[in-house]
Amino acid sequence: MSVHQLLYLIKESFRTIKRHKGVTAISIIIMSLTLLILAVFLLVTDNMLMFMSQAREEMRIYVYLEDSLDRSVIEDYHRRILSMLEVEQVVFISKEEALLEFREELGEESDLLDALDTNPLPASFRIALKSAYKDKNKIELFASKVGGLEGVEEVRYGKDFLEKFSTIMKGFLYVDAFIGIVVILSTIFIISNAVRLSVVSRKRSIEILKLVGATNRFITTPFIFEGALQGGIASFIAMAMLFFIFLVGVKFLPELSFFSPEKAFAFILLCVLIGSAGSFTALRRFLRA
Amino acid sequence: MSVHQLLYLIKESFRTIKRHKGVTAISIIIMSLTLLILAVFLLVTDNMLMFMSQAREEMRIYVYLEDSLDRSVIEDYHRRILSMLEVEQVVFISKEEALLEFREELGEESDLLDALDTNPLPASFRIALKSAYKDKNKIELFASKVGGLEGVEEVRYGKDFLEKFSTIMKGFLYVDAFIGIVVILSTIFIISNAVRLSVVSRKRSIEILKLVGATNRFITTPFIFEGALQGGIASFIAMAMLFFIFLVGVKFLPELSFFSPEKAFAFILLCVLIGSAGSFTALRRFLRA
Amino acid sequence: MEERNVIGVYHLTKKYGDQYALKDVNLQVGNGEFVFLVGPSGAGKSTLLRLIYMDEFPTDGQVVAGSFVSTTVDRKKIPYLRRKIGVIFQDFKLLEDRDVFENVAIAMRVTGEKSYEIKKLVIHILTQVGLYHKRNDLPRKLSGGEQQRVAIARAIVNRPAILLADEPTGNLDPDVTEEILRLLFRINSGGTAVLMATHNLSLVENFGQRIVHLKDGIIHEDRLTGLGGNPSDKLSEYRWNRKRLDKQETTGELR
Amino acid sequence: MEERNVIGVYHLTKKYGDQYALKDVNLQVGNGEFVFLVGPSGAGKSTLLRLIYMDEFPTDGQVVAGSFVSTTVDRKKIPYLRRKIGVIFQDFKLLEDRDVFENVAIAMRVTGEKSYEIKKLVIHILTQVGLYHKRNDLPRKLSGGEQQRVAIARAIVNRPAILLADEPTGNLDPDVTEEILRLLFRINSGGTAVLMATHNLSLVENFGQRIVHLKDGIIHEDRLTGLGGNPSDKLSEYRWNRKRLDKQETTGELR
Ligand SMILES: Nc1ncnc2c1ncn2[C@@H]1O[C@H](COP(=O)(O)OP(=O)(O)OP(=O)(O)O)[C@@H](O)[C@H]1O
Ligand SMILES: Nc1ncnc2c1ncn2[C@@H]1O[C@H](COP(=O)(O)OP(=O)(O)OP(=O)(O)O)[C@@H](O)[C@H]1O
Ligand SMILES: [Mg+2]
Ligand SMILES: [Mg+2]
Repeated sequence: MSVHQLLYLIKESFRTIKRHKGVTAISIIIMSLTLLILAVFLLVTDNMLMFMSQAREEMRIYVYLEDSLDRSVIEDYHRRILSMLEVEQVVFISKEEALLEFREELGEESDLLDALDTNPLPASFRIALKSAYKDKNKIELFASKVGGLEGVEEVRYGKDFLEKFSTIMKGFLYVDAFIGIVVILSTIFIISNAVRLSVVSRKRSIEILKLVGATNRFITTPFIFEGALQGGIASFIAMAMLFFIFLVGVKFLPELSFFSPEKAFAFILLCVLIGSAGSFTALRRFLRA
Repeated sequence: MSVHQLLYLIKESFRTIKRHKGVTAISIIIMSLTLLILAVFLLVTDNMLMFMSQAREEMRIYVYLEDSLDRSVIEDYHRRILSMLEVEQVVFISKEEALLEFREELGEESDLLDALDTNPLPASFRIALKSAYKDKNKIELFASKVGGLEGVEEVRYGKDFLEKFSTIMKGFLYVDAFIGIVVILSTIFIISNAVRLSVVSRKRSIEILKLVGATNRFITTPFIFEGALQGGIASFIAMAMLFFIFLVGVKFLPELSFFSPEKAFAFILLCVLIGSAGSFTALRRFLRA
Repeated sequence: MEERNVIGVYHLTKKYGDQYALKDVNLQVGNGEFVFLVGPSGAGKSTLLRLIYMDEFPTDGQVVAGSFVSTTVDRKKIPYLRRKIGVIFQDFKLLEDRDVFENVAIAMRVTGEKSYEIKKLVIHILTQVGLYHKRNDLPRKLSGGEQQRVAIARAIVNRPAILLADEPTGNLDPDVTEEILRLLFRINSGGTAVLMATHNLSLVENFGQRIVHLKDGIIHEDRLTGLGGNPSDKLSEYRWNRKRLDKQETTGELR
Repeated sequence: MEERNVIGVYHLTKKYGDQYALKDVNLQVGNGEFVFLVGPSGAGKSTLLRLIYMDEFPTDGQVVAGSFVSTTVDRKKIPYLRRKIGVIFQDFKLLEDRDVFENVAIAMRVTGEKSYEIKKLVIHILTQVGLYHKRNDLPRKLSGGEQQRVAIARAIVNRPAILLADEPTGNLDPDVTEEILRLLFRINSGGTAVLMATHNLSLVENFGQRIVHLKDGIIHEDRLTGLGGNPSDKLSEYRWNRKRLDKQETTGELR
């Protein structure tokens, strides 16, 4: 393809957009709205995943110590646990600190602790594991290892909660993935069909171009360029609308966070690809027939 | 319009669908997928609202009684409270029952109650209000009324929780309404544009029909019939797909429930209307020009 | 006098942008009259017809077709005008997604005619234009001349009061042309007024009738063939053409 | 001998369904020859042309156009054939969304010609067909004859080796028809072979050339007007044609 021709074809795609203002506008709006729905889905998923990883992040293992244990032994244990491969951080919590924390936890009902004569709570280590070891089986292994230490009363890590949490999360992931597949497929389908209808509406032009000696490349180039442009514009609009929605939503759920710039950029890039690929496949079928 | 003509026009809409199989199929698929997204949104909202009303349903007011109170007084209070306008149900919880419940609540950590010598928990009434009185202000009024009784130590109804819950729910409702508006508008827009593109693709035919003396009604009738048919088929498909998704989702969230048959039927009816209205408005603009 | 004219064009002007397509045109076509409209490409023939079937409206002046007056017509009533006017469009305007039968039948469908009536008449007219065997084909499968004959059939199937024919024989060979012409004459003798735009001068001369000559949007001449007239104008040209054609046909040189 | 023919049609048969549109047709058109293709509506003229520019392929037999052979051609190479063949389509086939200039220019755009070259040539050709003043209008704003001239301009702007003209003057008045004919002859004398389907018999006789008569898909006759001549002897035919054309041009008989 000569430079003249390429320049002509690029100009041509802009001219086509201008000529078919109405159809182009309709198809960009359809695309933006569909992409907005996709983007809402992605943002919700993104936040959910972040929440989950944060919950994992905050997971702690409690090692309860017998009251009889010597301070020097406790310090030795502290060092030993800290040097273990799996461990990220260890905090020692004395009996008094434990009681204070418990009082806080009870909140309004803390007054019933006033009835206590002695402090029934044990001292403990609060251990944060490295991410790589936050697996149910690895935690269990670690727990039994630490539990074997002399003078350790009990190791707790919310086994029940952990199991329940991971079931719920698995459920969420399944449902989310299912909806995700539906939404993503719908998006691709709706976009490529919007593009296809615009190809169909220019069927006669395409036939005539073929009759006057245009190669397939000559015919497809402006369409692909147009598709990419439409995809880019539509995804940009969708992102902008999503950001607006986010600004409203964040007032009620301050924990929400928006896409990172990289993710937003990747989204737009992907839509440019979907747009041009949509044009291309719609045309290919068409040019063969 | 004569009967002959009406019969012809109905036959004609079926014939048109047959003739334009491809475009019809594409537009039904676009519509079903869009409607599926809408239906997913509606189902999630429906379940959330049900969850919220259930939470409201389960809200209880606790009236803590001084240990010194006589059994006969308690029984008198029980009757008096039960006869109050706002009250649906009253349950008396003795000191022993309270301790048992607390033990259950603490779960793994319940062993620390073993250190208690006396039972520090008071006896109480657990009161369920009638729905109409589950308003923040009315609850407060009721609480102060009951709190005025001789020998009532305290009235608790999770004021903090209630406030937090209602903020979150308000937040959810706002975000949901916002997303809802986006999704509903998108749906209507996408559907009416899919229809519009099919009108545009038959622009020449419409012009010719006008030139040979067809009235606007003659031209619009088959389109409206077609739009209604497409809307009906697409929404039926969307419902079927949603039900399938629901069957998967309910495995992980057994609390989920599907639309009632009336709601599902209303949805399909609405889509029939949207389909025909879409055709109608698309054509009206077109026939004027 | 008004009653006798089915088409009345008074001081008609049509501008596109600042170009005149028609300029102060006056023309009356009587009930049952047959008028040829000739003139070079771009003279305004099709524009005049478009104004008569009220697809467009005058920039100035007035068009009367049947009982419809362009300046006062209710746009919702235009379909009823169209049912009284049969139009053979220069570019045929066939419905691409319906077969030949339906393309002709549609002109009756819109009036709410009964199906068996439609069937009877459409089959009759298709036989007349020689396309009965193509009745189930889509327009794109037809040759140019066949498409033109479908357009003709559709325009006359209703036996309209007015027939506007825009270059109806441009894609037809002389034999078929004559047949079609005869058909139009038959319809005309049944009371339909015919206004036919054409370039086929030999045709005009052969079937000498009233001829309206349009040029640059102005009526140049409105006369009867074979009658009087200045030899310096087009008349001698027409005669010459006709003689040549006659000679060719009689000697059978072409076959 | 093969080299001298730019179009070769050998035992060509084309069936639609079980209807023959063409039946065992044989026809050779020499380099730079001018051939009229006549025959009644539905004879198969347009079908023959479609097979030559390879929009369709034979049911049986073979078509050779330039160096492209229908039985062996690579479909991806067909655009290059189309650039060597100018076609004036019976239904014009103009691009509805582009103006007159672009409709003509597109035939050069596809070849990757430089913009200023395109501009120069398109303006030249539009002037020749009398449409320079309409260069910025969309096709739907043109009269039937104007549209036809745009189609003609597009077909010849590339100075193709072969020109296929399907009823190119059906919407043109005699004056413009003669002008267009002269244009086609000029292009022909520049070396382009022309195959022109037409119903306009007076035209054929006036500009007597080789005439191929098609009827019901069969070649009925292949002869030179006014001259008995052996149709298989292309050479004498050429000479004779050239002489006639030269004479016409020098004596100015056409006006
Ligand atoms: N919609 C339009 N917009 C602008 N100009 C137009 C429009 N329609 C017609 N014209 C111009 O008006 C003039 C008359 O056109 P018209 O179609 O009436 O010619 P005609 O006599 O039918 O010619 P032909 O014999 O070639 O069909 C032409 O120059 C044409 O370009
Ligand atoms: N795609 C097609 N499918 C079926 N039949 C066709 C198709 N194309 C052409 N025909 C038929 O083949 C025959 C020849 O058609 P063709 O267009 O070649 O005629 P023609 O000589 O060009 O006639 P005209 O002068 O009317 O244009 C006609 O009877 C036509 O109906
Ligand atoms: Mg015209
Ligand atoms: Mg033809």
